[in-house]
Amino acid sequence: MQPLTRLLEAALFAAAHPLTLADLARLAPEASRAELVQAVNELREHYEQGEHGIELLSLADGFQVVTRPRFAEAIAEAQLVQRPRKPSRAALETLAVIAYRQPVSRAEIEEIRGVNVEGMLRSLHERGIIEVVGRAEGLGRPLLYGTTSLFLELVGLGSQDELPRLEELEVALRPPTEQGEFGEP
Amino acid sequence: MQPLTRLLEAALFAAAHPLTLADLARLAPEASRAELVQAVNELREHYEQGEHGIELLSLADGFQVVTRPRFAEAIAEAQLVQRPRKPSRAALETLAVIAYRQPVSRAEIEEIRGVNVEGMLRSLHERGIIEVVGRAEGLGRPLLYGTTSLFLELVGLGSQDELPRLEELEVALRPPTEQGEFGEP
Amino acid sequence: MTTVPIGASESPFVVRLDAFSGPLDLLLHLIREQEIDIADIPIATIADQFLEAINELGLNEAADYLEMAAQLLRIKIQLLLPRPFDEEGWEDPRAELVRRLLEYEQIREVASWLVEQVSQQGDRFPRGWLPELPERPPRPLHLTVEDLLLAVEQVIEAMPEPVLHRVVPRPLDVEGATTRIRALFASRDEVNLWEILGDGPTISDILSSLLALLELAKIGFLHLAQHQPFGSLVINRATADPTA
Repeated sequence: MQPLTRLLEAALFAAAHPLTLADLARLAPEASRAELVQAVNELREHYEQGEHGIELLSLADGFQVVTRPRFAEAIAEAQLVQRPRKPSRAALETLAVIAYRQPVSRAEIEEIRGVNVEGMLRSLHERGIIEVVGRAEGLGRPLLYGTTSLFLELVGLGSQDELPRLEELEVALRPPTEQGEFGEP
Repeated sequence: MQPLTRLLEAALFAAAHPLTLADLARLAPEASRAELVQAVNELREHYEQGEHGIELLSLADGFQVVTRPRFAEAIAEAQLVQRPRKPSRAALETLAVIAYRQPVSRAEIEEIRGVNVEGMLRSLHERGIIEVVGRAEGLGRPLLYGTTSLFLELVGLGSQDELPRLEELEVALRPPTEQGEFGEP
Repeated sequence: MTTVPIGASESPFVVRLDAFSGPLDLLLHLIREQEIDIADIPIATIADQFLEAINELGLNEAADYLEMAAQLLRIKIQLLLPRPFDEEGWEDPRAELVRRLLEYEQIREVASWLVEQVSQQGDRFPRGWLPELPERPPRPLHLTVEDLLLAVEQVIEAMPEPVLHRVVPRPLDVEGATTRIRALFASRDEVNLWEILGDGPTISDILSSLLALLELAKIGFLHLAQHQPFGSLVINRATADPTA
């Protein structure tokens, strides 16, 4: 590979978007348009002849190096593309409240965490980490949430009982006691 | 390139993060460990000999394809890549303590660094560079921290073992055990 | 504690704000810059220089630096105390500081190495753009028990004030006090204030009771009378009680 082709390969690989000829000209200002096109072709042929797992395409939005379609299935199968993500702090806090307080209503979670958790509950529910386990008595009969077996699987626990017992935390996470205890204002 | 190497290249391109041998085994379940290692080496050598703009790196207990450093400036100059923000010196000091002392509590880190690190730990944890690896015995059962594979990625190490050995440092730790060692004030 | 005159001496060192990652870093800088034997630190001099430096750097509001300053002064004083005749049992008050400095210096060196590593790694770009895949399942989650425990602590820390407060102090309970007063009058016609307040009343008990009394007097359930200034309050059941 000639030096320009190497630079081109690095740039195509690292760039956050497909590259146009104008992008390539900015990358190598001293190279002529013909030289750039030649380098693109050299790289394309290199990937063809060397029987690479990748190929260079020129599409409407520019040049891009992509994996060959025939490998797509195996890659998707192995779930390699997206790295596991840590749940956000807000998600973890909500999950912590549910894990230790279940069955628990949205109002209780919001009282403990002090923020609206509607969207968070929906997203945790969509991912199958929490589920609706019943309805509370009383006004509006609100839905009660609990954690699922997928949750246990994710945190590597065999059962809910294996969650570390945290007496002090359970006390602290107890929702404010029944109204009656405080009397009416 | 043999077919396994091609599949490997496609996967490394598609994942854009380090893939471990375990990941590769999921990708090609019929291949033996030795065959996988051989394919990794074939790809690495191909990038070396063909004088590519990219290279295969052993990183964070896995393998990743990255651009060669010598092209960094031209690519950044052409504004094709947004360079990541580098961690502060204070962050790297904290990470150094955690890397060598893990599992380590916040109090121990503060003792060694001489500064409060609460906010720092929170931010490193949120970015996934450190993780909670357990709890110490004793009062308050403080959380213990360790570094993650993202730390290895950040500092460009293949594994924890590649950290410099403390004996090799210029300032070898001389525990001032003998009091006689100290002169008069 | 700023006994060091600002800018009174020519500093043998050039210092920059934010150039130091902490008090140990600053202290090591002073020691290494002046090629001081770390095993024999002239604490009095170093303590003065340290104070001057944090003053000049505007670090004198940082707790970490003040703590170190206090420690240096403590060591300075300990060194001034007379020592026992035989020095056998004498412990150099600087020993612990020296141990920490050496340990920190090592970490500082590792950190420098990491700075270099990060910089090199920053020149290796990963693949920047991934074409959209046809269907993208939600990313797998990485979840640990420890993360969950940390989250529990964060929840407790961040619990909104009202929740914490409602558990501890009792709010005013006028209704309860009213019930109690009515009960006292069920069998008698006159009660004094202390009987209503009971043993060891809290501020909120007293306030609740007073509000209840005023409320009951207003609706004519009882009369309040004080026969002499500062005398005790006499509370009578009203003869004609409209609510009875």
